[in-house]
Amino acid sequence: MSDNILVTTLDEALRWGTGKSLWPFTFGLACCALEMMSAMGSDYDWARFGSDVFRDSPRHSDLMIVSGTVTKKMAPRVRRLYDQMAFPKFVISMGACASAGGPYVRGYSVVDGVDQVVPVDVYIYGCPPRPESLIKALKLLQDRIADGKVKH
Amino acid sequence: MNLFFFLMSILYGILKFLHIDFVPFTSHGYPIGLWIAYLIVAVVEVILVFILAMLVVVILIYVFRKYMADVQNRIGPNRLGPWGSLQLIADVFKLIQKQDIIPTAADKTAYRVAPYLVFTPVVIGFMIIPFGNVSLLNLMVINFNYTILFLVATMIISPVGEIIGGLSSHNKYGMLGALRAAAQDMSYEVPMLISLISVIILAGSFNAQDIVIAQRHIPFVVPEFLGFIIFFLAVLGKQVFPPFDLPESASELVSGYSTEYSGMRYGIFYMGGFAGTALASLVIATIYFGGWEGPIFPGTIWLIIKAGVFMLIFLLIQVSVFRVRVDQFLDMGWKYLLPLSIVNLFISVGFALFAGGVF
Amino acid sequence: MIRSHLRKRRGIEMQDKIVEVNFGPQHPSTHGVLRVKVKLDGEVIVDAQPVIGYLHRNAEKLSEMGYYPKAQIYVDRLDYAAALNMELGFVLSAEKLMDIQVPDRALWIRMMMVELNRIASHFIWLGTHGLDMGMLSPFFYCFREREKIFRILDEITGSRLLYNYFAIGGVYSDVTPKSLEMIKTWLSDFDKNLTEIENIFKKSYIYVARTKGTGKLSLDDTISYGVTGPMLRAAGKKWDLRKNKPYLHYDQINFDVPSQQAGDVYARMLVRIEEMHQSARIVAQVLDKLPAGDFYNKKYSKPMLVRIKATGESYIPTESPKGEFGIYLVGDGSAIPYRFRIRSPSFANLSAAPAMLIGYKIADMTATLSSMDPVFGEVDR
Amino acid sequence: MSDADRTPGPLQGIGGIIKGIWTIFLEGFKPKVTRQVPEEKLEYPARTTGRVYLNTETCIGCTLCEQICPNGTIRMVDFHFVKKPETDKKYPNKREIYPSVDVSTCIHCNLCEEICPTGAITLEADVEEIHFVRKNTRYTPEQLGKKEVELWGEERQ
Amino acid sequence: MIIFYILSLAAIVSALLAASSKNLLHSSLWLTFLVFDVAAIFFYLENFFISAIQILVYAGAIITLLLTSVMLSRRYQDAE
Amino acid sequence: MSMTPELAALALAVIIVPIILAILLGTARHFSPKSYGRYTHDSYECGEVSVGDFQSPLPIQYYFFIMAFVVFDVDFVLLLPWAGSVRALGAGIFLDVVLFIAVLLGGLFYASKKGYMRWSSV
Amino acid sequence: MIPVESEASSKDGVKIIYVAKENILQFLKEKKDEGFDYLLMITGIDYKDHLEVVYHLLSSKSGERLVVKAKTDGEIDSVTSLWKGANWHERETWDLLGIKFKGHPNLKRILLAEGWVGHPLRKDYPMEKKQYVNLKEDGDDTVSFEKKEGY
Repeated sequence: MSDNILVTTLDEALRWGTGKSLWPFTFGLACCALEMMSAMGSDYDWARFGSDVFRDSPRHSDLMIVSGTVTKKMAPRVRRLYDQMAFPKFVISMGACASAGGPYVRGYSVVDGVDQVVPVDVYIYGCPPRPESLIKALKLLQDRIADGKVKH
Repeated sequence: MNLFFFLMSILYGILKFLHIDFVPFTSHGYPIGLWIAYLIVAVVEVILVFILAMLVVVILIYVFRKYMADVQNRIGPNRLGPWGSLQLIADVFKLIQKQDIIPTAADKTAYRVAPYLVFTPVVIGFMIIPFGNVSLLNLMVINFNYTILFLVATMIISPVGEIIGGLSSHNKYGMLGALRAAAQDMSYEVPMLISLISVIILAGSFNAQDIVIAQRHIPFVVPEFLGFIIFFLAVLGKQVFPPFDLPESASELVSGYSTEYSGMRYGIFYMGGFAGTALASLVIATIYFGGWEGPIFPGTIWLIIKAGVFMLIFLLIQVSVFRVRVDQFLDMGWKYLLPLSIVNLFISVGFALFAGGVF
Repeated sequence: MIRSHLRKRRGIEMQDKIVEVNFGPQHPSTHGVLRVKVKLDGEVIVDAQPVIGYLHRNAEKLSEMGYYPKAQIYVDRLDYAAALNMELGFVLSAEKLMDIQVPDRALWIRMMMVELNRIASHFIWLGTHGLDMGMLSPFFYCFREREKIFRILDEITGSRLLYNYFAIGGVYSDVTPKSLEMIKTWLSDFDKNLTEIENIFKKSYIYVARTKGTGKLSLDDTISYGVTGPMLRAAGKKWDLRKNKPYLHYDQINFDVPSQQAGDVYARMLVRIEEMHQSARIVAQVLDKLPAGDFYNKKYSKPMLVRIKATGESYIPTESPKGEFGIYLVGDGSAIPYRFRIRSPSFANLSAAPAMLIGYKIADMTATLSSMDPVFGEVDR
Repeated sequence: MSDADRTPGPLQGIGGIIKGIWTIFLEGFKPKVTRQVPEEKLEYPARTTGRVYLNTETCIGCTLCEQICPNGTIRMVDFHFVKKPETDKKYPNKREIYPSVDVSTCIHCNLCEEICPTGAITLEADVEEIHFVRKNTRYTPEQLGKKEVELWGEERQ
Repeated sequence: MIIFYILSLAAIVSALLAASSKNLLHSSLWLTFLVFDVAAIFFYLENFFISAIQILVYAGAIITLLLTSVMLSRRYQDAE
Repeated sequence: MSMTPELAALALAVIIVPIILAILLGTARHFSPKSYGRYTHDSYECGEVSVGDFQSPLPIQYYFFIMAFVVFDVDFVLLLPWAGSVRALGAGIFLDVVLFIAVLLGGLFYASKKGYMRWSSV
Repeated sequence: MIPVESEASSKDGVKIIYVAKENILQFLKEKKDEGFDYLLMITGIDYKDHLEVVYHLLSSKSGERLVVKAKTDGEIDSVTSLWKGANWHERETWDLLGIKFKGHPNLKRILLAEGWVGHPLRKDYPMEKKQYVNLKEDGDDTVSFEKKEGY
C-alpha cells in the first residue's frame, strides 16, 4: 500500500519535473519565429516558466516550437529533427501556417498542417499569434503534462 | 580537525551508542574493524563532498539564470518555489527522465567514458580546496604537501573528457569542437602553470594551506597582479567560458563536443562546466586573494565570499563579451600570455630574492 | 565555376581530404532555414554553397490567383521583419498600374510607418548579429527597444508583426493623436538608447577585431551580383533610392545616406546603425509636416477594391531595409494580376555569399551571414 | 579619420572591453520591463486584430467577405437564424447565408472587416486561440459570435 | 601491499590492452587509464610530487597530444 | 608524511565519484522512455543526412602547437622543484633558469618569425 | 548595333525594348557597356502561346532604368557571363517557369526540391495534383505523387 503511494508520488514528481522544465529547441522557420523571439525577449520573458535555456541541439531540448510555414522541402527535415530529439518531447504548432497551412493552404509546396509530419500537442491559431498567446499555450501545456494528460 | 575526523568521531559515537566496539575486529594483528570504519567514513565523506559540489552547481546555475535575467531587464525563473528557486530541481527531474541516445556510428565505450572524465576531477578538486583552519568544523578535507599541484591537475583533466566526448560521438560539429578544445587546452595550460610557479616561488611551498598562510599580510594579487590577470584569462579559456567558449559555441558549432549527448549524460557535461567554474573561482580566491584569511568571520565564509565574487564576475563576463575567433584566441595565448607569464615569473623571483621577508 | 575562381584568387587549394558539413536548415546562426553546404579544411572554408528553398511558399503563384488586394497578405509575409516596407512596394506598384491617386496625408503616414518598421527590422538584425557573435545581452536590449516600436505600430495598425495596413489608395486607418504622442515620447530617448547599444558593439575590441576585414565584397563584385541596400553602401557606393529616385515625399525631407568604403562586416554594421539614426530623424520630420486631410482615397469605396481592373505593367523600386525591393506587376485587363514578380533584395544579396565566405573561417561565416541580414520569407518567397 | 578606419590598440581595446562589461553591469540596475502575461492582462488598442467575430444580427449575406478572403477561410453556409424584427428590416438576410470561418487558417488580415458593408464582422484580440486537438476548426456563424473561452472553456478539446 | 599489487596488475593489463587494441581511440583510452593508474601507484608510494607531475604532464599534455594525433589519423574506427 | 586515512579517502574518491555518476545514469536509464524514432540514432547535422567523412584534416599549424605545448609543459615540470626552494638556492641558480627559459623563448620567437604560428587566413 | 524589334513604355515610365531572342546576349552586352551595370532581375511571363523573358536593368550612374524583353519558346542564352548575379535569377526562372538558359553553369532547381515535376508558374500547371517530398539515404530529395512516400 505504502509502496503504491510512493510510486505514485514519484511518478507525480517526475511528471512535474518534465512539465515545468521545457527547454525549447532553437528552431525558427518563418514569421512566427520573430514572435517566438519576442516571447523570449525582455518584455514577455518566458524564462519565468523555466524555458530560458534555449538549446541548439535537438538532443538537449524538450520542446519543438514549429514556428512558421512548413514547406514540402522542409518537412522531411522537420521529421528528422523531431526524431533526433530525446523523449519526452513535445511539439507546439505555432501559427496558422504550422497548424493548417494558413494563407498558403492552397499552394503547391506547403504542407497544410505540421501534424502530418510530427505529432502535435498544442495548436495556436493566429498569424502570427501574439507572444502572450504562446506563453499561455506554454503554461497550459506545462499544466497538462504535470496532470498527466499529455504523455510521451 | 577536518571533515574526515569529524565524521570519524560521529561514527565512533554511533558505535558507542549501539555498544559496538570495532577495535577488536582483528585478523593476524591487522585492525580490520578500524579499516572498515575508515572505509565507511571515506565513502560518506566523498558522498558529502559530491553533494556539496552538486549544491554549489545548483546554486550557481540558479544565480546565473537570475543574474542573466537581471542584466537583461527580465525577471528570470519565478514560477516554481520562492523566486523560482525550485526551477533547477525540476530541471534535474526532467534530465533524469530524458532518453539516453547513443548514435549508431558513435564509439560507444569512449562515448560513455567522457562524462566521467569531466565531472570526477572537479569533485576531487573540491576535496582538496582548503576551506579554513581555525573554525571548529572546518571543511578542509585533505591536507598534504603538493595539494596545489593536484588542484591544478584536476582543472587540467576535464578538457580531456571534452575531447574524448567530441571525438567519439561521430558528429562533425563534435569533432570540430574537440579540435578546438584541444587547441585551447594546449595554448592556455602553459601560461596558467607558469603563473602558478610564480605563486609557488613567493609562497615557497606546494601546499595550498601554506600558500594561504603566506598571504596573511598581503594577498598575492598585489605583487602578482600580472600573474593574476594571466591566470584569470587562462582559467576563462580552460573553463569554456565566454569569450573563449569556442568548443561549444552555439552559433558556430551547434553545441560543439556535447552535441550528441542527451539526457543525464548531457546534464553531467552541463553541470560539470558550472562545477568547474566554481572550482576555478575557489582556486583563484585561494592562491591570489588569501583564501580563508580574513578578519572577524570564520575562514570558510571568507573563502565563500571571495569565490562568490569571482563566480559573479565570471557570470557577468559570460553575458557581456563577444566570442573571439580561434586564431585570435591562439595568438593571445602564445604571443601575449606566455611571454607575459615569464616576465611575471622573473618579477616574482625578484620579489622572493630581494624583497626580504615581506612574503 | 565561380567558386573555383574564388578559391584560386585567394590562394586556397582543394585537398582530397575535405570534410563536408551542412550548416542549416536548422542552425542557430542561419537566421531561419538557410542551408550552407560548407567544405572545410580544418577551420578554413574552402567551398561554400548556399542552398535555399526551404521556405518557398509560392507567394507569386498565389498572388496570381486572386484579386489585387488579396496579394497584399502574401507581400506582407515576404520580409516579415519589415512587413510595411514590403507593403509599400506593392501598393506603389499597384497604384501606378491602376492610376489611383493617393491623398497627401496617407503618403506622409506611409513614410513614417515605413521608417519605424525599418528601425524595427534593423533592431532584429542587430540583436541576432550580437547573438551570432557570441554575446547574449544585445539581443535582449534590441528586442526591448523593438518592443517600444511595436507598441506604436500596434496602436496604429492593430497588429504586431504582419499589418496589412497600407491599402491601395491610402491606408486602412488614420493615426490617432494618442499614437502621435507615443511616437514623440519614443523619439525623445531613442537616440540615447541606440547609442548605448551600438557602443557595446563599436567599443568592443573583440568585435572590431573579428569583423574588420571579414566577409569583404569589393564594389565591382557587389554590382555584378546585383547587391543593393546597406551592403552596397558599405562597399563604397552612396546609393539610396530614397535619395536617388525619391518616391513618396522623401525629396522634401533632410536625411543623410551613410556609406563606408571597406565593404566588410564592420562597415555594414556602421551603415545599418547610422541608418537607424537617420530613420528616426525622418520620423521626427514627418511628425512636424504631417498634413491634415483624408487618409484614404474616397473615390474607391472599399468593396470596389475587389473589382479594379488594370492593364499594362509597372515596377516601382523602393528602398527596403535589405535593399531595392519592388514588385513587377503585369495586368491583362482583369481584376487579377497576370504576372506578379517580386524583386527581393535578399535573394540577390545572398547569391553573393560564396564570394564572402570562401577562404574565411567558420567563425567568420556566422558573422558574414548575419551581416547580410537575409530574411527567408523574402529569399524563397 | 572616420570611425571605420580606426583600429583600437591593445590598451584601448582592453579598456573598451571593460567599459562594455561595465555598461552591461549597469543595465542590471535598470527597472525590469517584463509584463507578466498571462496573469497580467494587457490592454489592446481599439484596432487590434484577432479572431473573427460575427454579429449575426447585422449580417446581410452579401458574400463580399467570401470574395475578399485571400485563402478561402471564409465560406458562406446556409444557416437559419431568426433576427429581431427591427434589425431584420434594416439588415435583411434574404438568402439565409452567413459566413463560417475556419479559424485555423484565418490570418487576421482584417480585409473582411474592412469590406463588410454593415460592420457585422469584427476582429478582436483573443489570445485564447489555443487548442489541443485539431478539429472543429470551422466555426459556424453561431460559434463566431462567442468568445473562445465561452465555447470551449478551459478544456479545449 | 595488496593495493599496490592490484594497482600494478591494473597498470600491466591496461598497458597490454593499450598496446593490443586495434581501435586507436580505445587504445588511447586505455593509455589514459594507465596514466592515472601509475599516478595512483606513486600516490600510494607517498610520492605526491611525482604523482601530481604524472597527472599534469601525462594526462594534461601527452594524452591531449595523443588524442589530437588520433584526430589527425584517418578513419581510426574502421580498423576492427 | 605517511599514508593517512584521509589520503586514502582522496584516492577512494577516484572510484566512488564515478560510481555515484554511474548510479545517476542508471537511474536516468531506468526512467527514460524506450521508444525511438526512425532517425533517432543517426548523427545530427542540422536536420540533414550526414554524408561523407566526419573527420576534418587538421591544419599543419596544429603540429607546431602540439610540439610547442609539450616542450613548454616539460619545461614547466623542470622548473617546479626549483620554484619550491628559490630562496634557498639563491640568485646563482636563477641565472641558469633565465638561460634555460631564454633558449625556449628564443625558439618560440624564431618559429613565430618563420610564420609557423600564423593560421592561414585571408 | 543589334536591331530592336519594338519599343513600348510601362506605366511607371520606363522604356521597354523587345529584342529577338538570338540577339539577347549581344544586346545586353551592349547595354552593359553603355552603363547599365546592374541586372536587377530576370523573370519570365507565360503568355500561354509563348514565353517572355524580362530583364530589368539599372544604370547606377544615371539612375536610369530599362526593361528588355525577349519572346521565346523555352530556350534562351544565359547572361551569367555578363553578371554573376544572373546565376540565381536564371536558375529560379528555370525552376518556376521552365525557361532553359543555354550556357548556364549549373541549371538546377533552386527553390523547389530536385525532381519536382512541372513548373508551377506556368499557367497550365495543375495545382490540384499534389507532390510529396522525402529524403533519400544519401541526403538528396525525392519527389513522388504518392502521399505515403513523403510529406
